[in-house]
Amino acid sequence: GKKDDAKTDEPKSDFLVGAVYINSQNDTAGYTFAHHNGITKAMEQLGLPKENLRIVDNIPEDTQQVSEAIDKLANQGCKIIFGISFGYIEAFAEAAEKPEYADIIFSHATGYKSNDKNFNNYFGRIYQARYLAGIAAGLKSLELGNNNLGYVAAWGTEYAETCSGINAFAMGAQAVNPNAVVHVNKISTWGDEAKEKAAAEALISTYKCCVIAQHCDSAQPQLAAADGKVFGCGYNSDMTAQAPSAHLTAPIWHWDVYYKLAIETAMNDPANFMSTVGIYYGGLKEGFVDISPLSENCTAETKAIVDKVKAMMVNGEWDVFTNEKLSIAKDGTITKTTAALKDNKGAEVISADGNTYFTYNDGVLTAVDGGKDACDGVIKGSMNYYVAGVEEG
Amino acid sequence: MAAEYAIELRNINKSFGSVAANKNINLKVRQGEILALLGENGSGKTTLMNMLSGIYKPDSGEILVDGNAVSINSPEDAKKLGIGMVHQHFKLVDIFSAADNIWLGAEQKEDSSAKTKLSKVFLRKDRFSEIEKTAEQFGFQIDAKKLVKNMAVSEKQTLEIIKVLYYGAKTIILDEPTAVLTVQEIEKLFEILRKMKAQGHSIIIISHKLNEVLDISDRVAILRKGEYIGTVNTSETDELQLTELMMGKKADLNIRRSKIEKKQPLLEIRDLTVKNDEGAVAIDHVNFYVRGGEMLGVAGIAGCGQKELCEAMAGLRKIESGMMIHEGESIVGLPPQKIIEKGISMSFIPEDRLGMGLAPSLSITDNMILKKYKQNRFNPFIDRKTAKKDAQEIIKELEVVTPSTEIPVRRLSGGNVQKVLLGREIKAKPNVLITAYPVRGLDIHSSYTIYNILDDLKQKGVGILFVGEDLDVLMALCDKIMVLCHGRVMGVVHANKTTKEQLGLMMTGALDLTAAEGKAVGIAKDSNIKEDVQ
Amino acid sequence: MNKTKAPFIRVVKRDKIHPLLKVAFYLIAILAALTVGGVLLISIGVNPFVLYKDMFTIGMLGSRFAYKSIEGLITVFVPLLITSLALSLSFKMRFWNIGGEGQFIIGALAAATVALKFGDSMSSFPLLLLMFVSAMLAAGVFGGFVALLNVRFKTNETLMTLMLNYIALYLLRFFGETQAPWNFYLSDESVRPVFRKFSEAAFMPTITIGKFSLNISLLFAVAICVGVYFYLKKTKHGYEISVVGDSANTARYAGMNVKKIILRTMFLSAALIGLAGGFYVSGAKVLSTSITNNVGWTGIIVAWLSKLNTFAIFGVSLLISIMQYGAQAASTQFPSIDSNFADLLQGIILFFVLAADFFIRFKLVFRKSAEKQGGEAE
Amino acid sequence: MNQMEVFTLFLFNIVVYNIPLLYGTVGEIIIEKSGSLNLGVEGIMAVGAIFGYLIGCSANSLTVGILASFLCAGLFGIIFAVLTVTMQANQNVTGLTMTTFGVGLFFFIGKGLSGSWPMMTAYSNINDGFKNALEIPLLSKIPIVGKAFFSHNILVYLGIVIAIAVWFYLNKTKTGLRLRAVGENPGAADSLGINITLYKYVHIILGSGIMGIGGYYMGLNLGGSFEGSNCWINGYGWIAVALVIFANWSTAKAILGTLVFGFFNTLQIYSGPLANAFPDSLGFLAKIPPQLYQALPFIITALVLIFASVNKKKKMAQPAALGLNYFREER
Ligand SMILES: Nc1ncnc2c1ncn2[C@@H]1O[C@H](COP(=O)(O)OP(=O)(O)OP(=O)(O)O)[C@@H](O)[C@H]1O
Ligand SMILES: Nc1ncnc2c1ncn2[C@@H]1O[C@H](COP(=O)(O)OP(=O)(O)OP(=O)(O)O)[C@@H](O)[C@H]1O
Ligand SMILES: [Mg+2]
Ligand SMILES: [Mg+2]
Repeated sequence: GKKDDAKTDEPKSDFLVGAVYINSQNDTAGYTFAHHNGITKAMEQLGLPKENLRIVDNIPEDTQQVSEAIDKLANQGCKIIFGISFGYIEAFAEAAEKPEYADIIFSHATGYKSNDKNFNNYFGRIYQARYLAGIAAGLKSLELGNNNLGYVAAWGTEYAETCSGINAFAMGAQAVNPNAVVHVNKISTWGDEAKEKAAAEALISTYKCCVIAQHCDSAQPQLAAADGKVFGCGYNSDMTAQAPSAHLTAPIWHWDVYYKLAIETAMNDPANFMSTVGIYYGGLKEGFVDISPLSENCTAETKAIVDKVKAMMVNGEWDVFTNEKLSIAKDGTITKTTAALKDNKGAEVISADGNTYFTYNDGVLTAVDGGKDACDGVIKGSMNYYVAGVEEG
Repeated sequence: MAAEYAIELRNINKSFGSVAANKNINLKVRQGEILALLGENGSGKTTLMNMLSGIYKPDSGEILVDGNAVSINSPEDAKKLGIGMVHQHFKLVDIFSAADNIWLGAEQKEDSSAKTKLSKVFLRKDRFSEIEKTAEQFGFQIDAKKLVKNMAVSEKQTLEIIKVLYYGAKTIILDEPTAVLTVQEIEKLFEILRKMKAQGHSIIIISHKLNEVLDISDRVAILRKGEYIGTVNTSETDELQLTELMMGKKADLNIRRSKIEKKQPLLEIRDLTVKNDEGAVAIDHVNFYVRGGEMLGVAGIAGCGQKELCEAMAGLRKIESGMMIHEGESIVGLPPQKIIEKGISMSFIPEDRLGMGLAPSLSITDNMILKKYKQNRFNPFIDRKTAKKDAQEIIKELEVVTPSTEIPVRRLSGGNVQKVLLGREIKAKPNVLITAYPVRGLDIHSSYTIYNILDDLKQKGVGILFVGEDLDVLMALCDKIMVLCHGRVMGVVHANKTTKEQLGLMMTGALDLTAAEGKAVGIAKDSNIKEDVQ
Repeated sequence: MNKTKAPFIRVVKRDKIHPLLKVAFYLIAILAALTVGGVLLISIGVNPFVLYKDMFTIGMLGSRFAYKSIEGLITVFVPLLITSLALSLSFKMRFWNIGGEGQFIIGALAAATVALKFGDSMSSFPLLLLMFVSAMLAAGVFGGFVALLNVRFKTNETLMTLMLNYIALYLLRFFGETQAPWNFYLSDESVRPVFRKFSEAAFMPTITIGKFSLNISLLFAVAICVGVYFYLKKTKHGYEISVVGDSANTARYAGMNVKKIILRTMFLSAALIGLAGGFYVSGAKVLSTSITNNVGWTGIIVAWLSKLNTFAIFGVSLLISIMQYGAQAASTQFPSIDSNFADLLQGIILFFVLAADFFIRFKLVFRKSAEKQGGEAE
Repeated sequence: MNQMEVFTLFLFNIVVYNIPLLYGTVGEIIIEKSGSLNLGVEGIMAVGAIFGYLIGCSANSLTVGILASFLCAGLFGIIFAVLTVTMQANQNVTGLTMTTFGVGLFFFIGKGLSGSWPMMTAYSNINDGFKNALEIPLLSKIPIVGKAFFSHNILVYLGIVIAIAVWFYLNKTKTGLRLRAVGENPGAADSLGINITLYKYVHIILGSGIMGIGGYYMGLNLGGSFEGSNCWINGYGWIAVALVIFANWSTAKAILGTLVFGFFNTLQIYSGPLANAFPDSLGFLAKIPPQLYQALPFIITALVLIFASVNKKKKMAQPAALGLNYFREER
């Protein structure tokens, strides 16, 4: 009764947005939270009421269950449906092909599939933000005179996403502290907070790491860093609140940037969704990724350097995975050198001329087709090596 | 001055669903008397006593203890009122020692010096010796450290009685305490009961054995089909009258033994050796045979290998050495199923009655099919129609007290459970029937029914091995009696040519008739076993 | 003298209960549970009526794809039904198979192995047949292994099946997360590890009725339900199961090969669960590490709540499926309700149903009325 | 890198991260000894965790937190007691429902508060009380072992003390004897006037309470963060159920069982450090697939169980009436 009254009282847009979440919509941190936040923010900006967001949450990466979730959202009348987890890929690809869903747009985060009518994927250059975080961490390590950095990773080289993040962080740190070593402790699961904490503790106590960075959902590594009286770089949200004494900065997403674009297009011009939005891969430039404001644990010089490098990336002057390497002196002078990028086994993974990208294929280093243009594909999908200075274990 | 009656029951009613187990019962127990409670199986004796001990709650009626109306809501209440009961099925914790089983329910009493030594909170080592000491005061010898699971039945029984006494029961109820005891053990028990009576205890004892009832009790109260019939003074009654009161009609108390022509041996056992669960030799080079149309009784003190012998013949126990030949064919090593198919039927009524042979939670009908469900191998389905008919017939023929054929046997009274079991074995039309303790816990009437059924089977040419404990019955019913002592045959005698004394001597091993004859014992002249087989 | 009063309330076993009264008790329980849930819902600002309406109509009302709700419900219902039925087989034998999760996984994994290995070289029917047979065999052996340990060494089956649940899960994850040349479970398209989709021949066939497409696994599930009923009630095997469950000693005495029966039944139980896994994965067209959707656990609840009665299992698993599917469908529109709240609600309902069960089996006798009864009898 | 240090830390972590299992196991043993099979450990631990944490924080006292987790989990256990003991409901269903409900409740409250509730670090007494290691005089000075086993937070010691105390209680006291009788043969115990219902209620509550402390411990370990997407207990309740059998219903053996399980549970995180510290002898640790590490505790538990049943003809100490409801009038 009440609800219907409300509906008739004030005319609202009846455009419904659907979302399939991997965790709870009531999460207050982490991956699902970041997306949820992004969608709601975007809808607010577009003047869509909250009720127009329909959610099915806690859906594991199981094609059948995701399909059911999509059906439920379609049932509700959603016109665009977002899927935020990589493993939803098959269900989204299938749903997009169903004739009855032809008027629904399917948008899948982190994936690689799409079609030319109503199915795209979206992701961001979070490695750029990680590079910046690496700079902050590297400067901290110089300050402390300790070259050991720790990195708690849900996964390692299996996932290009984690792998490129670790590499970017390490390269950022090495730009200011060439002797920095990044120790990676991989826990091989996305959801085990106790392990995330224990892994951070192991890094702190066995390698005496002075900064703990992370690619996992919870703030546990930052809490461990605070307990261990060291520093840390969070992920996904500004974790200064959780670990004020430890946190430096965190690579974060501004998912709303994409969601606003996607929803707006779906609402106003759905027929041209693929030509307008298409496959989305935003970075610092688009404001899609960023780092959280540097905390008080960082010096003013750090901020200056980070801002400078950030500007370079925003301008398109320079990017991380290229044949150009930055060396940043303490006073903030930046030197660019051109050289091949080598992995931690000493093999060239980006040629010195910057035109050939490599990945390991069944253990053999293989050139990726496409020359320079292969860069994004490698970062998003096939990077499976650590750069020099990264140590697993 | 205490009231005249220790216990008074007035208008007690109790039903279980549609079964009225007790109807308007009035029963009085005097101070310091032994009252026997008599009644057919399922007449409601256990139910009535369970209401005194707080297990059940009467639907209506009044209970007076020492003249005061009381409400017994739990065993705890009963205990406080000085009522103790030894249950038909023992209530002991198997993995505990004797002492701990007693100690479990012991209250701390200020007045008893022996008990205050035992700590209130902790289990102390001296609890064993304390319990042994107290037991001695009551006139019992027990090994306080022995675990219940390692005890013989009589030991368990003793333990139950000590328990009741230890808690200071004034009124003691014993539900069929003698059903599983040997003659000697029964004697000992009765002595104790008399002593307790002298000390002022009131005792209610349930038993189906009339001679015992006449021996021990002062008065006998009789129940029939849940109703109270009356109480008579033991000195003024006899077996016949009691049976009549119980059954409500005249009864014939003679055991029939028909004489028929001998047939070839059906089952021949040669040099059989079998071990028990602990790995000790239980049956030691035993020879005997069972002829068609003949009933061979087996006498022996409890635990002399009877169980192992029966199990071996049914294929349930591994044979160490020896032969078992059924109609010329060896059955050694055959699975139980094959042995059943050959027409050898075994019914063993274990001490706890439900242990073997019946599935307690299944209905009577389903229990009927247990041993023959495999017949007609090509039909994957179970035939419940015939089974139901069988069940109905058995209920009728053996007068099983039950509301329907679909009741789980667990719900039946002890005696009726057994009738179901035996009825089924007979229905299987065996050619050799091995039956052990078939009347354990059965009322007189049912026992005689069973005897007659066995005799009928014999007349039809069935060979019967009857393992029994009551020598009078063995001598009256069987043609020959084989006596076992510690797993060895002490001899086979003709039932009409022996005496109880002779059997008694053989049972204790004092008399060995096998040695006297100096020839291969237990081998039939017309054996089916060719010597070259050996 | 010691005088105790009769307790105010006494619990007495009921003999019989009118079926209508029984239904009434369950309804009251569910209503009470919904009321408690309703209070919680109001406390977080959700209109319970709207939520409940959508929940019990599994979100079909006013939807243009209502038939999809039925399709979805079936995909939840079928595995739950088969798993609960299968569990009831072993529970009837008092064999505590809590390994439904693991057996489901192994079944799905076996079916997927066949689908991925032979999917391109075989036609649909023989391929599906092979998939399901191997799902049953693999899961059957997986469960039978526990039974074997149990009959040989008396190894505790509860713990073994529990451990095997985890072991199966990590085995599945190993295949799903390890990139290696041998790993044909993974898709070649994706560099990031993701399970490979089956080829079309391995898809579960559907019967199309208008827009609605009926997953034929439902027909099999119903057939299995009827089959299990006959198996338990009418066949010798079923009879053996109940005897062994009641008393293994008696079974031995009756000439039953108890070890064989335990092995056979556990094999069958696990094989059926494996089949459910095979059905599921063939319907989903691809493996996943969350493939069980907790069906091994929910199945235990269903089997016991139904008191191992085959037809009750059908009803209860349908109800639970509706609840689970419906709760999710209904909660899409309420931002404050996530799937955890649905669990909370399901817990409350189950608690109340369990309590109702008590009033169905027992009745309470109050002191006053008992005395009155006694008085009348006089 | 100092080899011994890595090794010590490894041992230390085994204890710190797995003692919550001990609470769960000991609690379950108490309940099972009373004849009730409670599959709701996970849910009960979750309820103990969340309420213990919230109440403890409100009072800013670790002691209050411990008591509150004990009491709240105990109170929650009453649901199990009422349903299975008084109402004769099936224990499996009730236990599983306790888990569903308990974890649901955890999220309901936790997520409801997560925005407004500060982290544990904001509650100085709790934070310090939990994080400051209590060093046992003398023992903590022993190399390796001292740091690994005798320099822990208070809840580690409490867990071990409880396990030993419960062992003593079950085996050496009169009430313990009666409790065991209730679990073995309630009919016998009842006939002796032991109040079965009371015993079952008390011990279900007691056992649940102990589980609750374990849950609280896990919450503290995570810094009281509600932000994760998993429940704080994250499956440990189930492992506790398994450890009961592993420990053969002995709370003393449960300590050992917890450490054995913990060893393999911790190995994954330490495989890298250990392999790096001891490249010659333990280098292989780094090559083992992570899923095997995750499965290892379960594989080992299963293997130990098989070996135990193959080798020893020893009887399992499982209470004879475990899982069976007792109704006096039932034959
Ligand atoms: N708990 C119970 N539930 C259902 N029926 C019962 C129960 N206890 C007894 N009965 C029924 O009540 C009747 C009386 O049983 P009871 O055990 O009192 O007989 P009894 O006289 O002791 O017989 P027996 O000499 O064989 O031991 C029987 O029909 C029995 O089936
Ligand atoms: N069923 C039997 N089993 C074992 N030994 C027996 C059996 N019957 C008789 N005997 C033994 O054989 C001896 C011969 O006894 P006797 O001739 O009196 O018996 P019988 O009745 O002729 O025997 P049968 O039944 O074989 O003709 C007996 O003293 C007894 O030891
Ligand atoms: Mg009786
Ligand atoms: Mg919702």
